[in-house]
Amino acid sequence: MSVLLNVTDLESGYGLVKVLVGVNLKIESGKSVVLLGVNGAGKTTLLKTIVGLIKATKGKIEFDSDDITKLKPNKRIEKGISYMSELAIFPNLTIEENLELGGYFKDKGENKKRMELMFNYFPDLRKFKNKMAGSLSGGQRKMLGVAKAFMSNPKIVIMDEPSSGLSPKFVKKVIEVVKSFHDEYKTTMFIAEQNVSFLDIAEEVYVLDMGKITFEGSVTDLKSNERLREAYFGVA
Amino acid sequence: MLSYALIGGIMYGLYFGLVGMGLNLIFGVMRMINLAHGDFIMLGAFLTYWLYYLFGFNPLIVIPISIVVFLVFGFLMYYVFVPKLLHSKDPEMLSFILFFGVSQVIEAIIILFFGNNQISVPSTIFAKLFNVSTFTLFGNTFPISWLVVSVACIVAFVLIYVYFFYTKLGYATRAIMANRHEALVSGIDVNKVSAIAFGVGIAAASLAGVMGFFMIGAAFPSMGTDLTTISFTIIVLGALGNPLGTVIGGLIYGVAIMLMQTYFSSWTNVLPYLLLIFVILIKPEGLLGKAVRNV
Amino acid sequence: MSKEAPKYIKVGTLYASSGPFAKPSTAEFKGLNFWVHYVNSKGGVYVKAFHKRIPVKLVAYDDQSSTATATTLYNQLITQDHVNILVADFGSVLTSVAVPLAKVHKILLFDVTGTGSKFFTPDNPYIVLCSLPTSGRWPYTLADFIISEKINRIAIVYSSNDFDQSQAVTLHNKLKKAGVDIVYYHAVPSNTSNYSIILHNIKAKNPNAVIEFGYPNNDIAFLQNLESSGLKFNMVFTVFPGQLFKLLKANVGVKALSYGYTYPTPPLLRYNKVNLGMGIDKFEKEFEKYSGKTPNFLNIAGYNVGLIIQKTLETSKKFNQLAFRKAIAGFSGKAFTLDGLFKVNKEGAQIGEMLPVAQFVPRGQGLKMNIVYPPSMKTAKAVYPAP
Amino acid sequence: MYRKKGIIYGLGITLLVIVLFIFLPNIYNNTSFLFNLMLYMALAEGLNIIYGFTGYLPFGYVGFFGAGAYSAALAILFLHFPPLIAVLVGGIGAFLIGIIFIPLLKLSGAYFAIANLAASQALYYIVANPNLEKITQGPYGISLANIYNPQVSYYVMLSILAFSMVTVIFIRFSDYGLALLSIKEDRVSASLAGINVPRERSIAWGLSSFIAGLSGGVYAWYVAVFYPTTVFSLEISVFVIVFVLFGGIGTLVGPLIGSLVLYSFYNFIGISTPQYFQLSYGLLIIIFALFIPNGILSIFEKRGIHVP
Amino acid sequence: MSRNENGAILKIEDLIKKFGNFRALDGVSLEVDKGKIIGLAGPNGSGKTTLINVVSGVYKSNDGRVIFNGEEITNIDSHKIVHKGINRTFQIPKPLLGLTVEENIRVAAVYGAKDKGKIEERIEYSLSTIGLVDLRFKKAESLTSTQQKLLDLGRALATNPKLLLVDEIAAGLTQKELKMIADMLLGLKEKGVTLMVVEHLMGFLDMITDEVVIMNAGKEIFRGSIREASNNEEVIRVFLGG
Ligand SMILES: Nc1ncnc2c1ncn2[C@@H]1O[C@H](COP(=O)(O)OP(=O)(O)OP(=O)(O)O)[C@@H](O)[C@H]1O
Ligand SMILES: Nc1ncnc2c1ncn2[C@@H]1O[C@H](COP(=O)(O)OP(=O)(O)OP(=O)(O)O)[C@@H](O)[C@H]1O
Ligand SMILES: [Mg+2]
Ligand SMILES: [Mg+2]
Repeated sequence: MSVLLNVTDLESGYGLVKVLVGVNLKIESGKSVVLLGVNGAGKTTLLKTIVGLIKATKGKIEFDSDDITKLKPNKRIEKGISYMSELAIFPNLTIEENLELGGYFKDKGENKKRMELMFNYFPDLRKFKNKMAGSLSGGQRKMLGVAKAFMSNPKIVIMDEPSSGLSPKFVKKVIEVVKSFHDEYKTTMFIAEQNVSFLDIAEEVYVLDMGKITFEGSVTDLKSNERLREAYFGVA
Repeated sequence: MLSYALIGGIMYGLYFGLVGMGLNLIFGVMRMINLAHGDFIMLGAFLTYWLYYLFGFNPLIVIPISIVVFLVFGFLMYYVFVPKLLHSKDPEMLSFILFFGVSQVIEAIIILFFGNNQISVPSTIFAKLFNVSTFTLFGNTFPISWLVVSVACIVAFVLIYVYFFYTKLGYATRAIMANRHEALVSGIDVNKVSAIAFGVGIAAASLAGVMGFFMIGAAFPSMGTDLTTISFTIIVLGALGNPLGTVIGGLIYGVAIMLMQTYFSSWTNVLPYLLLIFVILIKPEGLLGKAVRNV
Repeated sequence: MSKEAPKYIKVGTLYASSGPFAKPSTAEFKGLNFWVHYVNSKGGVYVKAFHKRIPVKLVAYDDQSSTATATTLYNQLITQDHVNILVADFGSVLTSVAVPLAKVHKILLFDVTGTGSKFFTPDNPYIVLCSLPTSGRWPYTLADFIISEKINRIAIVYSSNDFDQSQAVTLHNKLKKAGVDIVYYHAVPSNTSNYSIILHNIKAKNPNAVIEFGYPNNDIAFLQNLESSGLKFNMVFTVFPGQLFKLLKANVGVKALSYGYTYPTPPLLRYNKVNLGMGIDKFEKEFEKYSGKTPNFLNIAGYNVGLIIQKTLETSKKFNQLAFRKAIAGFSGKAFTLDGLFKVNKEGAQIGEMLPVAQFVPRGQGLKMNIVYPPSMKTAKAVYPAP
Repeated sequence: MYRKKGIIYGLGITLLVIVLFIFLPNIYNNTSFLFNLMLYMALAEGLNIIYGFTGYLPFGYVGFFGAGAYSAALAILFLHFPPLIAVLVGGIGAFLIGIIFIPLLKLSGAYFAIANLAASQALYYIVANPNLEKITQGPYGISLANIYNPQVSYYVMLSILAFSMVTVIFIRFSDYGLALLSIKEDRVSASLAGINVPRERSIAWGLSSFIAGLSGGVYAWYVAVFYPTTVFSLEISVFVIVFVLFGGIGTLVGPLIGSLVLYSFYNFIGISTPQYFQLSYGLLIIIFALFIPNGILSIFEKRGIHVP
Repeated sequence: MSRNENGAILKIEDLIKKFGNFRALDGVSLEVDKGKIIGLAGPNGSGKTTLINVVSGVYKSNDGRVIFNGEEITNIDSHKIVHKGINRTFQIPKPLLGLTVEENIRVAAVYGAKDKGKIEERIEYSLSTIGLVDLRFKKAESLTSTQQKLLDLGRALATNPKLLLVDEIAAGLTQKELKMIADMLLGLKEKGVTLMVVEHLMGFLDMITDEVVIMNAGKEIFRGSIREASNNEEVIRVFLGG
């Protein structure tokens, strides 16, 4: 299988503060990958650097065999990346408009179909579709963010904690969405997430610690590492 | 007298909607306070004046010229100033001083090159063109130039409306207004789209300058400050960041001014401001504004 | 005062390159400059106190029409530059801040066109108004004209500033006293630029004459709006066509000025029999040579103040400020310049000049100005009502 | 400890400023310039209180200045108050106007700035209305020529400047200042930290308007002749805001430096090359906004030098 | 299980909060017992955060009453509610971004507590409780969202609350971190603070309490033990999912 996203020796941070200190990862096309890491490990920073919201100070990011390290964010998105940030909404636009923007590159008809699909997963969004996204509850915003991320037809979907703040029922829904896109469109998934349920769909796991990848392997491998098992699965 | 003030006020108000339009677009999209807004109106007026005296161009011909010139100018100006500003801690406030500087420079250059003179084009220019000097509406007679200006304003509003709500570009523009960062990662070329919006804002201001002679009289290099102040009033009356609101704000302003001139002429100036304070205290987000939750 | 003659006579003044007063202020300044240029080309001005000619040096700053800036700059002229002669900037507003300063620093203020009546008080010898009468006196002849023509139903609209208000008040009182009906009497803000509604409201009162007192900007807007509104009145009077004829003509056109009335001032009024400085014909020639432009009234006002300064220095026995004031009192009522008779009262206010009433009538492609009042100066009968 | 040091430095700087302005007239006797410099410094500190610490940008700050000038002038003209008391009346007048404007504090960001601008314009047009000639003299201006006293009013201005500086020192190095900064950051979180947001910000607002009013009062006395346009000129607001931002907001020294540099520049360039002044002033401001966006003091901060 | 052994510290009666025509709280009634931790859960958009907003005075309710320690506090201003002894954290953290961690806490310690003594002590206590001692001189804007949530908690603690409303503080944490937070909340309970904890992770709630309230559409639909909840049909349908 071909490598879709290839990050080598990546360094970045905020001003003088270095957060990532040499991150390496290779994500193969069509895989579902989950990124683990304690709070403050640099997960958000890594994702932001990949989409270009933070400039890499060193290293290289290749996507679909192109070097995208120096590209502007919108150019990277155009190449087929869909990114869901932690607070991924346009507060002053309605939910419908938010979703339409998720499919910014697509034609209108396709947009409508996708939107319908998402409304079926998350009925609340249909109910409030003319409401300003800024008035939604925390969890509803997450639903909107997830739905938006799947509005276009990207090669890879990158999500920052899609399930945090969602009620268990909707965590399941999100997993369903991810699965169905993964199965149907072979969309590659790269998800920073702590919720154990996501590990069920993870074909590969990375653990980020202190700005470095400290573990790389399957869920089974992860479980066999005692320290990591305790940290991410709990003692029970 | 009442009907004259009302109808006249609506026409006057349409014009002031145009006066405020560009400022609001730029504020809405970039969160920048363009203190030089009035100076761009002034530039539009000077361009009209010179094209009229050098080549005898009718203001109607100047309209497309000024739109193109200032669209390009605004577009380039965006790249010089805005990205840098956006990197600062408080872009909104910094824009306030930056554009104060810009306004000083514009005014100074105009004075250096053209002197500090009051200029105007003959108010009868449209009367000559169309061979009628006045027109009558519900029994009230108005100068023909008012009709021309009103029509031009309405056309401008329709175009801006279409651009804003019915084109992909406008769509992207509104997304940037809503959340710049998020727009960036939705694949929108934020800088280009903003630069166009900036250009449109400046062009709208210049258009108000082209039409200015027929509604507010002569133009002069230092006229900008007052116009900027009035524009602020108008856009807040409607709602910051909402171009439709600006039209409403302009209409309220126009009608109010005309009514005051009719019944309490010496208090004319104070009214728009009292109106603004009143509106803003009962509905802080402006007449068309919407509140957004922050907890 | 110092016995030794100074190398230069330092004349200090301000002008406004920007802001609402820029146009008249720079014109006035140009006139003063011309005077300096002219006396210096003759080797300077004769100073009686030192019995010799001394060249004049002009020190001038730009106050940008702001009284706040002007305060600092007048101060600069007095305390830093130690000017010998202090000349005010154009108009009442920019002159006003100089009045207390001049008084405290005991320096005579040559007020050019600051016609506000409040400046002239018995306890202040340090001011003298040179080139215009105080504004309250301006409409004297206008009132007489209206009364003599038996025009009834008058509308007065004025900008709310000292200059226009005092005219409006004078006119109002004089007409009232003579039993003339005033059907409309309103102040509008000085920055009014749209008179359309006001004109319609005036029309609704059906007056026989409309008098508009304003600054140049007001007059321009008023006349423009009047023309494009299609309204007609029997008589329309505005202040500035008589002072800034070219500016008004350029902005409102010949048609809008036709049959309109105004106060004519030099060069529209032509005084050639003078005993101080040049007559108007000569001045026009010399000024054109100097600046390439034909002079307007404010150029003349600026030149005129130069003449008064010149005469002061020529006749003052001592070189100090109070002596200057005394010298002026000496030639007041005797000096006749291209601006008319120079005569000041005890408080320093100008009472010599008088402003007649003139009417523009079309001639060929242009306009001709007729003086229609007072009878002693009359060149033609007023065309009333306007066709 | 850090606070104590700050207060000591701050008071030291205040003393220095006082001594400087007492001696300066001996070397440079255009006191008008010195007076205006002090005036702008005091106004800048006053604006700093409300803008620098609570984040409300009072675009119409000049409204308080004008209100102060008129309150003082009317107290002299009608009540025949001695000038010193009249200056205080100016402060109180502006303070009362500030109280009337308190509801504006419910607004935020640009809305507040513009509403405040509107409020000051409204005030201006009311004062300048010819119908009120009997009270305010309308647009025809005020003359206090008979109490004109540029010497004494100079020192009164100096004491107002000192007062404004001490106020800022107190705010900057106290818990109250921290509370104001919290309000600036987030009103909801501030109130959940137990801060009575409406009260604390109103106090700052009141102080800020009081200082502008005092300055307006003493200005009226100092110039003796002024017009509504003089004391309500928007240019004053814009200047003060630019000065404060140029120096660095939320500090004691920033507004002083901003006023000193830009106002001097304004004057001297303005005097020597008026035709290019506006151009160079504008360019300077643009360059500064682009390259030193956080104010002059930020250059020191970056090098780790903390300026009070 | 007896509910009222210490009496209720907070009583909410028929509370209604409307946004336009939409009722985010639709007559919810609820009691919180003194000295306990109560879990509050429910589907997204069921009104949990809104409830906290109304109780803490950030929103004004349209109808109903809030009673704290026997005293009605409905719709009084936030800062007064804080002084009475209620505080909260935010689901979307709201630290004072431009201030340092310590300043964030200091301002709450100075202004938030009735008792003006021992300010420094309270600051240290809060800092160490939330575990941000090392970051005390960092600006709040440079913290991760999780750290910012903890800082919100720290500010709340500095005001000496008797009742603490915690809104989804555990979202996005690893299992190990969850355990730490749970211990911290239990520690607060030991110190006598009553807590209402909004959380979606039943496993987390299980660590700190055995009683939960489940809301749906602005109303309480269930109150009882976590085990009962996970067997309740309606709870499964609207909240846990099949
Ligand atoms: N804007 C910022 N300025 C300075 N430092 C920052 C900024 N944002 C984050 N950091 C620091 O970078 C580090 C990594 O942050 P990041 O948000 O990437 O962590 P994370 O793994 O996503 O954590 P979480 O699970 O809490 O979301 C943290 O130590 C944080 O303090
Ligand atoms: N300011 C507001 N304007 C309009 N609607 C609002 C506002 N605040 C909340 N709502 C609506 O009220 C409902 C309840 O919101 P709330 O935030 O209380 O939910 P929640 O139970 O906390 O959900 P979550 O678990 O997702 O955080 C939602 O439908 C939300 O859209
Ligand atoms: Mg993160
Ligand atoms: Mg919530």
